[in-house]
Amino acid sequence: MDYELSARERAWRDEVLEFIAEHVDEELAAESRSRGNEGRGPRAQRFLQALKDRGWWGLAWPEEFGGLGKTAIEQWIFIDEIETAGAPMLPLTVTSVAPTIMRIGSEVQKREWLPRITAGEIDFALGYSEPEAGTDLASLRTRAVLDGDEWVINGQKMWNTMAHTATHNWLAVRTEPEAPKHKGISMMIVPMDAPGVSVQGIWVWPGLRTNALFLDNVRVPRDHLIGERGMGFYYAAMALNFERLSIGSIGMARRHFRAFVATVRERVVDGRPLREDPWVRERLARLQVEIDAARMLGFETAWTLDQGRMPAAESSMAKIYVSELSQRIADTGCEILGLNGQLHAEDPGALASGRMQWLYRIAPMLAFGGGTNEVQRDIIGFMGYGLPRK
Amino acid sequence: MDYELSARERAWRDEVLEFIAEHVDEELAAESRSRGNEGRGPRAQRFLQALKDRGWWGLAWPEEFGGLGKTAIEQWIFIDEIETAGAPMLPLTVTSVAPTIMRIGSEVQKREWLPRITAGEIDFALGYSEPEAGTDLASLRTRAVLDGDEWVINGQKMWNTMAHTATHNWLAVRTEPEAPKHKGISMMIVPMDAPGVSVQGIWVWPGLRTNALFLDNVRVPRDHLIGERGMGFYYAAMALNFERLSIGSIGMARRHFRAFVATVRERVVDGRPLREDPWVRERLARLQVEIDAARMLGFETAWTLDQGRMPAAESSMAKIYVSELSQRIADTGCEILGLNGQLHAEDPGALASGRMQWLYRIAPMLAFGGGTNEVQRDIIGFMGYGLPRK
Amino acid sequence: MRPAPTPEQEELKQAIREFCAREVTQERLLAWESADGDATDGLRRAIAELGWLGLGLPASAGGSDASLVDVAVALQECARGLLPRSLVGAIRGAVALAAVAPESADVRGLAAGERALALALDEESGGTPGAFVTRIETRDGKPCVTGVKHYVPDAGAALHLVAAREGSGASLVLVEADGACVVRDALRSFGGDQQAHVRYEAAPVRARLTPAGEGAEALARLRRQQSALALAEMIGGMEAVLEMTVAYVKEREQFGQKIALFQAVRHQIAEMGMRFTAARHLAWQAITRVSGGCEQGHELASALAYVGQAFKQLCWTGHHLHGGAGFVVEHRLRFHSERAQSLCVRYAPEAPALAEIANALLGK
Amino acid sequence: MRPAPTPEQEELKQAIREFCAREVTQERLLAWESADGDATDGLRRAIAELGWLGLGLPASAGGSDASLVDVAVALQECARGLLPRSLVGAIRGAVALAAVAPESADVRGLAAGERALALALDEESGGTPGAFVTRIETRDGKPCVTGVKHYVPDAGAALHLVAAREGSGASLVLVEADGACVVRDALRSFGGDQQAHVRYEAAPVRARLTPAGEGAEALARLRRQQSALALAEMIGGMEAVLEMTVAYVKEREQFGQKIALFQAVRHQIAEMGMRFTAARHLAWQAITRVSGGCEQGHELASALAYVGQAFKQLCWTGHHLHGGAGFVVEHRLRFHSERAQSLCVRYAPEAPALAEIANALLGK
Repeated sequence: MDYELSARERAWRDEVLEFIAEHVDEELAAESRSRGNEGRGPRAQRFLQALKDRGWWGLAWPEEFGGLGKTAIEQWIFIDEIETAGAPMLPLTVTSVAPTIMRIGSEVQKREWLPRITAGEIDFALGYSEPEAGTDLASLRTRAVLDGDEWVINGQKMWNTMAHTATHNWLAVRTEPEAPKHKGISMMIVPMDAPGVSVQGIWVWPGLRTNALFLDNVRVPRDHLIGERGMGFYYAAMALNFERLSIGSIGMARRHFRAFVATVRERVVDGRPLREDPWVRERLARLQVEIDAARMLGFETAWTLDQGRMPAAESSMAKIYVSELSQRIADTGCEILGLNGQLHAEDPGALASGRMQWLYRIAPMLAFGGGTNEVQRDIIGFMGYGLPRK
Repeated sequence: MDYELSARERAWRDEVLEFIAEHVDEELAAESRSRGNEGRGPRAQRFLQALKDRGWWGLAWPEEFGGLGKTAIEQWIFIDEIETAGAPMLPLTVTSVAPTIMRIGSEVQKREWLPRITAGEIDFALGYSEPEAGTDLASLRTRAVLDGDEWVINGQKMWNTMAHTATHNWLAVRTEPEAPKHKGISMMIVPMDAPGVSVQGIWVWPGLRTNALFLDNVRVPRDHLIGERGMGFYYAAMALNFERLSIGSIGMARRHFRAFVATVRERVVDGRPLREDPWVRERLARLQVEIDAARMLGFETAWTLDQGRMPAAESSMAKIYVSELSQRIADTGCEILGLNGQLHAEDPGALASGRMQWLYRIAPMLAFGGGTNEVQRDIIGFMGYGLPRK
Repeated sequence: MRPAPTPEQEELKQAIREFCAREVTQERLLAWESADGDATDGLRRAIAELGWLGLGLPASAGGSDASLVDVAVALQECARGLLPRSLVGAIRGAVALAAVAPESADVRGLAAGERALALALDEESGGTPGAFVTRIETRDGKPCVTGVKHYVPDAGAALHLVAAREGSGASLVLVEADGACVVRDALRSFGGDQQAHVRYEAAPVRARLTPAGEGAEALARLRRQQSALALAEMIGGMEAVLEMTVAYVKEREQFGQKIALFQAVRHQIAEMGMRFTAARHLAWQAITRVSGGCEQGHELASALAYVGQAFKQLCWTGHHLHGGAGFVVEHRLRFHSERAQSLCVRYAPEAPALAEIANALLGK
Repeated sequence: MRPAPTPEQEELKQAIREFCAREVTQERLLAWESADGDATDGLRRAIAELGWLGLGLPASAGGSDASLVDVAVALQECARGLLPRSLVGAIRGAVALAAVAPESADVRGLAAGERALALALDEESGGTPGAFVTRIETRDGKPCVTGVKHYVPDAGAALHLVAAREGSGASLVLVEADGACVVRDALRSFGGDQQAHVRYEAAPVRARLTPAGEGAEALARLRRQQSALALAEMIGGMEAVLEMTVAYVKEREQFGQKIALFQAVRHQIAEMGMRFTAARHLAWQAITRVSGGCEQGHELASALAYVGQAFKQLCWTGHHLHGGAGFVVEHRLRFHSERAQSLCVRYAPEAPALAEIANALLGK
């Protein structure tokens, strides 16, 4: 039993922290807050470039693809520290799509796409969900039909976040309408400037933009279908697997909580330091315990990965815990702030940069998005404890 | 909108409280604590006799059967006050079986059984559950076969509480093995002294006795089948309906909570009054809020009954709330008592008569017994909000 | 006991329900939100004509002489229908003034919708009168208000009912807020009311509503009434959230079936229903007791502690079950969620409610 | 980081698991419970021979020189297998004495199972040394202990490690508990340990374990070690409860199907698993840090606050899903539930743990 970082892990964490100290400041965080999903600001661009220059773009990539082949624990350390610092995370293009292409793409496809991803020329939006296919991805209806050497795509995607800033879409489409629904899907790369692609902005409650994507007789070359026909459902699952450590990360919630605690330490209400209020003390202590617990579930996911096992139940636990805890943090935070807690996050007078307020709005999405928590609980039962499916 | 008792209701409550003041004392409560399920003690007998003398045995019975025909709100007031006072509740024979016989029995059967119930000669154990048929009552296997003018019963019942003190069993048996399982059950009255009836004690965690009941070629006259053949599942449901106000009553938990609060008020730990501890104050206040909420759900059940509607969802709400709250009360109570809170309820040094400890043990039964809380939540969804069943 | 509206109350509810269904459209909700300042003047005139601004006001002032319970019945329905907060505020303001000073000449103007009144009760401190920064001083022999009131909802109103320190006590006064000596620092509030921090610079007192320095009790009573009304608003919001969520799970399909068929979904609906039912009775018990002046214990505190948390919980579950569909800015659900939080923080914070109950149980 | 037992630890766990499966039968559990006093002497000799009473003791005293982590690994398994509390107490007692006074001549006797040691640390007050009633006085030139220690587990032991007030400080001393000057008032404890209130009437001190009046720090350290061991016991109990509940829902049928097929049941298992997983890591992080003397913050408090509540919650859900089958007195589940509550109240009460964390977050 050992819960201390190994010498190698400690050195890595120190390196990450040093990098953060050098490249992250309050202005970067403020820029992220103000831009939401409206593309990256110059400071975020600079930060990502610095990550790239450092060779950390390929942190999790196998060494044969120029990656660093870091262990899952090391990746977890990286994600945890980057998020806790409030810096932009590596794009999903790099952390989710690229490693999938590395594993499933043909040699030609790998030569075609990976260098351009590495060069930062390509930025994907992820085109999975549809109006009638959310958590139930296998029900998607967007279709691609082969016409000579081209796929002709028709359909609609929902929650296609980043579609308005991306260069390409990583699109799940139905190519085998006769096959069972899990076996009829393929993954396709669609350039956003292809004729017939159109994007319509959708604004959601936390003030973020997402999009509906419309595909009207969009034609892409035959070899834009990545990997094998009909395997798209499993490829999407694989791509999602590469996000497991991020989705269950408590980093963001922990950052906001820390900043909030700092605010509480300083605040005086009615001539009395807020931090002396027993109710406030207990609430914050309780949340700290929960944050500690959530962090352990992220650690469990990483540890399981490093044991060579797929952490299906483990990452579901982390995802559930982090999403539901985020709501409790936000709720408690706003209540502790009193009347200031009902200011809109964007009011300049909102304490703690309005982040408790903002978290109150974003937290529901963490729970229903990325596979609802109901499905995650099913997964824990099935995969973690061998409960029967029928 | 009016939440005050009407003049009639207030007069009734005052009458009940007066009765309680006259007939309930700490010795009666102590007797109940010490006897558990081992039959009624002399004080409990006296109390029930007094209830009977007052004519309150038939509180909820229709007037045509010599009852008082009290409204559901009035019954709720009665139950709430009796339980809060810690007095023995009317036996299920009187509150559940008798009203069922009044509605479903033939004229002969009513003449046969009701006077003996009224006279206190008959005390039923309720024979519903079996080893494989708990919440899923319709799966019961105990069989009765007609042989001439007698039913011959074979099988086994579980959780036949009171079987060792009862005079008769109110037994659900399968009489129509070919019918769909809900339609093949009948209700039968079986004297406990009939040959072939045997009782085996089962002790459960809270120190209470319940029983397994074995029926080995037990013969009862044909007319001991009450009401119609094959309707037993619905009769059992009807009998259960008459218990709704009791099952969802917060009275017992409220009594223990009150006594506990009184203990906390007096207790000094480390030279400091326990009641000054902010953690203790918050916990108790929170429980009080929940008790207030639970009481409202009992009230809702009664109100719905008085509107002439079956309070299926409403009483399920009350049952869930009371059972789960009882656990929180016990848990918090034991923790507030510190090391005294880990004394066994039967240790004479256990504070608050060890009731928090005892409630800790009894509370699980409140949640899984009487139809598990999962089934209750299903009922709320189906009956309360019209959610589809398939 | 009759925990249901009277026929008259039912009629009022129905009228408001129809009004909101007609007037409070999705487009307008978004337009009001993005407007610079309060853009609900048209609706204000309409509800004034319907007499709803005079609800709970004395007949002598053009009101309907209804009880606080009737006002609460109306506000429950207004909240359910997402009537703009500024209009809810106008009803609240009129009731507040009538409660404190029923004979005030200004009550009639409020009932008629000619003017509106803002309740400037809170300070950054949280609201203990003895700690108020805002005070009443005499200038040229006349009382004036000086200081800052915080988070004043509907701060653009022409009249402000201000709670201020005077001597060692507190007073409630009416201030004309049109002049240069009342300066507003606009806030963006989450629940959509038009808040500002308001600085009074020797603003003349238009009318005293309590004897000088003896207003603490009236202020406390006013707060309790306003909290009771907030309970009604919260119940209205919960009702709407529950209804729309039940409807959604019956209609939305995933994995080839209505999601209502999933037991986990069904149980969340059951939980919402259970909390709503308990909340509804706790709220109305408290409202009727506050209205009747016959509080018997901690029923208001109990209701506030329970209902505020329950409302937020219902919104959270509502969002969860709606998924993306309920998360777009146009969806009514998120307006309820905003109000839930906003109402809860202002009127139903848990800590003081629990403290009041603890005092009742254990002594101070 | 390697959050898993070493091969040696795994071997030890396996041995204990097999021992418990063989020796701790349902019949014996009931017999031990109804016995008058401690009836586990046979088992005590058996585990002494296996060397488990010397776990964590110096080799010089016949121990295995293992770390506190190894002891915790063993206790987790003992708790999982419901080894009688008195035997767990014997292991705990030996570890405690060895931690405070590794050179004590009595350590060897404990390792050999010849004698047992009770930890008499608590008073009715809850345990602040400065408030101890029990004190050390000099009689005939020799230090004696006078006063009452409360809720002493395994109070029948021949040796008592007593925390007592001395001057303005506290001391830890060893007292021979065989004589007439040690009087036990037996208690019926919920978790099945053999508790008593123990009155020391000028009981002679057999050995001083800390310098006179300077034992407060050693006492605090001792308490932290004992709490760390309790974490291991709680994890062992949770593991057992989770396992038996998973097995039961896979096997029990209602409504024509395994109840595990009901989503509401499945989700309760998921919740148990999630809490158990978080608890396990929090516990072992705290245990390893306490063992290594390298605590970095509030990790022990965090683990105590989380694990205690989680264990009780698991038991509650376990009972719920077992229904009547797990409610009969013979069922192992209820023994775990009793220990959950008992361990939680003694070692992992929530309030002080949260207070410690609040101090770390917000200052005292």
